[in-house]
Amino acid sequence: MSGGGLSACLRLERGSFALDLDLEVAAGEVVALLGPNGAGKSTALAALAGLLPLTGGRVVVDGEVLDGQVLDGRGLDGRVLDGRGLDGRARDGRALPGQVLDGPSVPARDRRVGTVFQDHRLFPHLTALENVAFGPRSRGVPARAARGRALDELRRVGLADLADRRPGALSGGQSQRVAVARALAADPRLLLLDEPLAALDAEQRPALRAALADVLRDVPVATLLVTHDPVDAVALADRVVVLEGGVVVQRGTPTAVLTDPHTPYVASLTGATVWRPLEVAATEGGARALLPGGLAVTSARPPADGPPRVSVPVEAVTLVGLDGPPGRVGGGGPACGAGPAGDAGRPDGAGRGRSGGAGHAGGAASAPIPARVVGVEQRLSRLAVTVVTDQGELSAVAELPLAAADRARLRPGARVGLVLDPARTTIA
Amino acid sequence: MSGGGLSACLRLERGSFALDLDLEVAAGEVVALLGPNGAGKSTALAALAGLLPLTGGRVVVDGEVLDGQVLDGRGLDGRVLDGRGLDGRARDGRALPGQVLDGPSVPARDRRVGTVFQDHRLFPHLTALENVAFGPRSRGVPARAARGRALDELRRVGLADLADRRPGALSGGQSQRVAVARALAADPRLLLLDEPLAALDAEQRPALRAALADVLRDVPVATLLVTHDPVDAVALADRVVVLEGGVVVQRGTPTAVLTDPHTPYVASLTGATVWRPLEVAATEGGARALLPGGLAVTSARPPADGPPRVSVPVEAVTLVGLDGPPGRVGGGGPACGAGPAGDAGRPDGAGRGRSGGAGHAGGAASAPIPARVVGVEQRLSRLAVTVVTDQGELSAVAELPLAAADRARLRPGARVGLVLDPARTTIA
Amino acid sequence: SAADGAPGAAGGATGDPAPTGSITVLAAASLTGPLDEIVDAFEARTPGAEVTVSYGGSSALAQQVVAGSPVDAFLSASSATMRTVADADLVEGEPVTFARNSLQIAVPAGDPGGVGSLADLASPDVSVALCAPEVPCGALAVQVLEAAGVSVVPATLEPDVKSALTKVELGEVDAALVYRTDVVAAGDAVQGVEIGGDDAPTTAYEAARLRDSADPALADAFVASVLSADGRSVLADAGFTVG
Amino acid sequence: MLVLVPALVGLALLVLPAVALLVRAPWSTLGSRLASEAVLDALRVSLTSAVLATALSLLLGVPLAWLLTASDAWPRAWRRLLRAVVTVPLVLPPVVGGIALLYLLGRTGLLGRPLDAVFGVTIPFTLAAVVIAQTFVAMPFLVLSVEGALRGVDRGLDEAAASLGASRWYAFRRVTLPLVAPGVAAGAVLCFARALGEFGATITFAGTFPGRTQTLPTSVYLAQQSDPDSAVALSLLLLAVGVGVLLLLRDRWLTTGVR
Amino acid sequence: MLVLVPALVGLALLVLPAVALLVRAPWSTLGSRLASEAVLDALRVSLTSAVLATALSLLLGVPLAWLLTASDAWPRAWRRLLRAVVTVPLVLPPVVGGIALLYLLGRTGLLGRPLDAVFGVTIPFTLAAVVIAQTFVAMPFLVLSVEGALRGVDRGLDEAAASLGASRWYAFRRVTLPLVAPGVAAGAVLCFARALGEFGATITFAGTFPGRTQTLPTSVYLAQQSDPDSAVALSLLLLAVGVGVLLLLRDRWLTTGVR
Ligand SMILES: Nc1ncnc2c1ncn2[C@@H]1O[C@H](COP(=O)(O)OP(=O)(O)OP(=O)(O)O)[C@@H](O)[C@H]1O
Ligand SMILES: Nc1ncnc2c1ncn2[C@@H]1O[C@H](COP(=O)(O)OP(=O)(O)OP(=O)(O)O)[C@@H](O)[C@H]1O
Ligand SMILES: [Mg+2]
Ligand SMILES: [Mg+2]
Repeated sequence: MSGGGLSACLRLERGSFALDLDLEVAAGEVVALLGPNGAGKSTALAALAGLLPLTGGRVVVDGEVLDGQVLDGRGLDGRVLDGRGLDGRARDGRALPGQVLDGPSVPARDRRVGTVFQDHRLFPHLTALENVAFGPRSRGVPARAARGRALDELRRVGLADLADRRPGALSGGQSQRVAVARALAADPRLLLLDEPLAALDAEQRPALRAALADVLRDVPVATLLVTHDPVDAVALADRVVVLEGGVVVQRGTPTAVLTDPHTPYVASLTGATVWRPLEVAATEGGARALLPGGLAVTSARPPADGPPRVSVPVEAVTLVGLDGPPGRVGGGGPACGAGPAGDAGRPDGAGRGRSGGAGHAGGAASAPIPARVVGVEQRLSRLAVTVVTDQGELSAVAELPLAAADRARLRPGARVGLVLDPARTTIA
Repeated sequence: MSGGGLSACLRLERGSFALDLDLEVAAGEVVALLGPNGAGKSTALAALAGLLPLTGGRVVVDGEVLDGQVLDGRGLDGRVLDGRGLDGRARDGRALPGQVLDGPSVPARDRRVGTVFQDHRLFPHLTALENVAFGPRSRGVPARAARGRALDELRRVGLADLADRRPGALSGGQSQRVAVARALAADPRLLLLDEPLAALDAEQRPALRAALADVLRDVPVATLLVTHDPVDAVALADRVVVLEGGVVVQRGTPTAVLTDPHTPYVASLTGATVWRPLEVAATEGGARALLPGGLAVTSARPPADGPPRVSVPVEAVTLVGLDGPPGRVGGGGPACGAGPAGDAGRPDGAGRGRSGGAGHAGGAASAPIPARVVGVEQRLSRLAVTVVTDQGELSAVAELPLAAADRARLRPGARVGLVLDPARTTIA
Repeated sequence: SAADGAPGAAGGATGDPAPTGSITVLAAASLTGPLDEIVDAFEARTPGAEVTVSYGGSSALAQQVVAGSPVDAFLSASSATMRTVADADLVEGEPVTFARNSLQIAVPAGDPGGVGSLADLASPDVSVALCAPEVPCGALAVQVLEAAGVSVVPATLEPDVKSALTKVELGEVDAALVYRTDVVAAGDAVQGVEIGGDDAPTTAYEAARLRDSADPALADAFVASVLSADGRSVLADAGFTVG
Repeated sequence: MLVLVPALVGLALLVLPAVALLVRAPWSTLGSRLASEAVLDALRVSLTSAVLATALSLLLGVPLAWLLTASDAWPRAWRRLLRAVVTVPLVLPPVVGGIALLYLLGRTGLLGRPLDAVFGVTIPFTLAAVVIAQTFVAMPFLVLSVEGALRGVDRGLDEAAASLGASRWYAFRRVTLPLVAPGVAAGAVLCFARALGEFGATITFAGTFPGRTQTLPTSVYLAQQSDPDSAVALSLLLLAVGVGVLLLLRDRWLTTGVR
Repeated sequence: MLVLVPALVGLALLVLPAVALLVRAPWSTLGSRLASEAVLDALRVSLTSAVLATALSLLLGVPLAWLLTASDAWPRAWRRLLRAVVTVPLVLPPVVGGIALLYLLGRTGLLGRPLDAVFGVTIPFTLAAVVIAQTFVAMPFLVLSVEGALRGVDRGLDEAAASLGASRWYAFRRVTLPLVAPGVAAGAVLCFARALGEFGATITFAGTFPGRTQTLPTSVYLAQQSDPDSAVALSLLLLAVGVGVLLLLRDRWLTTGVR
């Protein structure tokens, strides 16, 4: 893609770590880069900002090649680039096809790539206004005009009345917004945000997330947001790119990615479960997967696209008692209300090794899979119960309301049956 | 309370801020100190650790007075203290009743109060083992014995195999556990934890929280835990003390505090709503509260103890459409499953100013209260919808599943009706 | 010159940038007292004349002259250092010896070491400071002691005669071999003990006008005034041997 | 509290000699000894030259300190050599430094000869020579102070400035320099103090012309030749000026910069 | 890149005089001039005394630096005075410093008289005097370096150590000191370099007795009187020793401490 926004193929090595990331961010779009520690998120941002050299690939922003190699006027992937800023030989077509040319590596200061650093990095000796005016001043805008522009940006993030404060006198949230205003005042063509909310108190995060969302909504700039927190991705991003070990494992809208996780990492973000099936088969109107330990699960939906997986959102999981008198222990979605939930059709009691199960609205629930509780943690007004199946030692998480659960039954080691809702289980 | 554990009355002033906090923590008990920014949590910890002088009150740990004033062998509150470490005059009874004696102010290093700092403060030039052995060595334990003890503590936090690493080579979670081990190796009589999980990635928190819970469960020491995060309180603490503006606003078990919030701050922790009623009246088998703007709400439960309040957990809130064709928009607990929920009895359509309402399992739901949406934020797989009532401008939060909601109806400014479940609403 | 602009402007109180009538003299530090007197008298006698004296160790001054110090005349405390300058072909004519200095035993007031003669310095109970043999007063001391057949184990060797004298003044040593002039200048804190022997070695103070002098006439006049009877009498009062 | 013993012994070693100087001072005649034209001249030359030397050191030394921090990217041997070389004037006894300066800038010196031949400029024995001698001896203190301060500055702020489009020089001027202001001030004070007390290099390279190159320390030296009491009096004046400046500036520099 | 101009001018000012010294050196006779017993003696005395002075400065100066940082809690005027006083030896010309030391520790000095009377100890003209003179002049460098480093240490680590029951001294020894090791090393190198080049105070307080108190700088001074070429040769030796030590230690100190 050329023209507005970012088009980048980042290839680089850092010791034994290799990054291989293709990214497209349109002007005005916000893309979240999600991934576990060490996935390469900060490395990617540094490469885009011009702080780390590429070993391959390229970075093109608003059609200008900032970094990397270009083949005969085309990207390495063969797409034609807008030639602005390209190496002359490439534009003249004099380079032989297949010849790799060293493209320009524009230094950080000339990239017009704005970065909001995780630790904000406000200049401690300058007021908020002077911080924001720093970018325009750097580019030679006269003092008066720069201050006017800075005030506009501060107004945009709702901090015009703190213009004269030094960073030391700003709260974490305020200084984060000043950092955003400062980046925007430099007229970036690409905005990079490195975990902008990670340094904030849990309590402050929602309000600041909302404020940041308001700002980003109105910014006509391609924005790349690095975050650990799926809530940030959902609230702020149009699309999500999930990076693991330097490579992309999933892309899509935040909701799509979070509701259909492809990897255990993505699943862990919503507390869901992903199992790697040994074998997947389409059945009529559904799918069937064979798991380690001979366990089989079914889905009411046909096999999905993407890597082979059995993904089980929290709402699809119900636990039933195995040890004591038969009876329901608690579980995900259908059981989570206090109203007369549709438990009638649920399987009760034990049953090992069976697959498939009794009828249930929306699909046939599985027979209870024998498992044991290995951990219980409260999540606000709910309990997250981690269990491990007897067969195949697969672990899964069920969630149930604090009040609705028989907590004594949920002590670690308690034996439970795991019931999956095929209507909510995705097999691919 | 005397004997094992902490008994403290902390009175001190810092500029215009005044702290007035009474605390009792039994040996082996974990108490969470919860509160918003600037509530005085860190101030309280510093006072207990001996880093800030009291202006009044006292600190007694395991029966020894570490700080503060004692009257005639009794605490300021008149309770008799175990006399160990008391000023001689007080023990002899020579002091006249009513005479205030300056008690000892034991310096930090002699208090045997262990602190796990938010930023861990591991000694960067020492290995994990040497860090943990530092406390015993400080107290004159021979090198060999100190190292043995340190290894035991590292084993307890599951880090024995990283004993030779420097802090720079530990992850955030690992260094936090080393900090705990280090504090415990100094044989504290009181353990203070200042936001032990705040510095960690959202992703790492659950695992570390669980690990910390395991450790704290086995420690026979009075433990005070400062946190912003209610999840920490629930997972780690036996009791919660909520501090706001230097004074205690609520105490109780984590579940009790979070399910019946007394103040808007506590309510905000679970996304619940607390309104300050103008007037509260008991009705037969329930209660009725008059709110600003003439709004009246009812509860199916009799008025509760504690400060006057109307507390509405998220599960008690349902939203119904007002603008478009009548119909349910979405809402809390009862509607959150996909099963055949008991929605039949729910009021549909608009109705302004009425109080009380149609019948509903477990109590009479209120008639929809006219309101408008002011914010929508996704919380993982759910939506949190903030609305403001037309009458009295009261704000409330409803939660609904991502998939179940008609999101178009929920844009800011959309008009909705707010339905409260009297069975879940507490009036006090 | 350009580099002189700042000090010239700043020094308006003392000097006037009249192109002539102003000379600079480098002089051995041991001449400080009497030479200041001679300069005052010269300036009083010669209206408009302005003499600036820069004092220092002779050898350092010689090096400065060689290195291009803008100087009109040089008064050295030894013929050896004057030789350095003359060898660089910077001296006009032949240097003239205008005074001599001889050594004396300086003892603290009250003479705690009971030093009555040069021979007493050999006593192990008397702590003695000598100049290091590398410097003129040290070299002279070696000659004097050899000539008298006295062997001294000094408590310290000193880099210059003033340091040696300071040690006497402060009572650090019981005696030191220093110049007569230094004993005179030191006043009551120090007593002098004559060495005796008329043929005791002396040092020669030499004066020369420099070739690059900006005002040769005035410089010559100044050198002449040092050599004059009035000049010699001032020097004699300070303890120098003249004639 | 056992630490106090060496600390106080150390303090005593630094302070008591000055106290002894005060005790031995000719207090009764102090006024008349110091109230002479010559003393005022020397004071003026001392202050002027020390201020100029400090200014020159700031002008040259701050960029040099920056070069030293920038040298981190260079080959190791170069880096080490550069650092050692900057410290050379510390090891060289000042008198030798003065001789070296004469060899370099004297009328027959390496640079002095062409300077004299082409421009007719001779540096030795002028106020400029005093300033150069003092700068040579005192600048390393400034460079080392400022280098230390520069190393303490968060590199992240430089990256932030670059990301906003600032050139290295603009970032240095507007971000780094204000942040190291306390370090620069500290270095400047050290440098000034050292320049004020400079003697050996000055007397060798610039001579002792009253009113032009004769500074307080050289006056002390000359007074010692004829009148030791005056030398003590002058030393006290020097001490008073030095301590006064240190007292004055110390507090400023400690409160300069960020908070 | 315009910054490079003053940086390089500054570098030139510090380096070129030494280069001029090298150019003028009597290379053909250098070996014979330096290969004498007397030169070896002076080298030995110089190295011994500079090492001892550095050790003494460490022993006294590190606690003193700690006292200076601890003085933050004191009244402002005291604090300022304490700081200024530590810097006194910087302002005092070394020769005056030497006289002050004589006033204090000489046979008739403030402390010297009772020392002599009671213990029969006289300090001047001994190696001890050389060490004391060098310490007096060089210790402020160490103190100021270490103080700067101490201020950079996270106070939080001290609080952490106290919470673990460590006494102030134990915390200082086991936590603070290792963390400031680079700063201490830097200060020690500066201190050593300054002690090695010390001349004025040494010569005044300790004299120039060959093999006992005659250091390389005094040898240079004396040689200058009689044999300027030898003086240059000796200066080069001094320079080589100084730069050698700087080269050697520099790298160590930069890599000491954490990581
Ligand atoms: N300076 C470096 N030298 C060598 N390897 C490095 C360096 N910095 C990072 N790495 C490696 O690069 C990989 C990616 O690191 P990066 O900081 O980009 O991860 P991240 O996704 O930002 O992680 P986090 O969530 O912890 O910030 C890691 O495996 C790390 O070990
Ligand atoms: N050094 C200080 N001087 C004066 N007032 C202070 C100081 N430190 C804190 N305060 C005040 O004391 C009050 C309590 O601060 P404290 O740090 O204890 O709050 P906290 O509950 O720990 O907040 P946070 O959650 O932000 O850490 C605040 O109102 C603050 O303004
Ligand atoms: Mg990162
Ligand atoms: Mg706090």
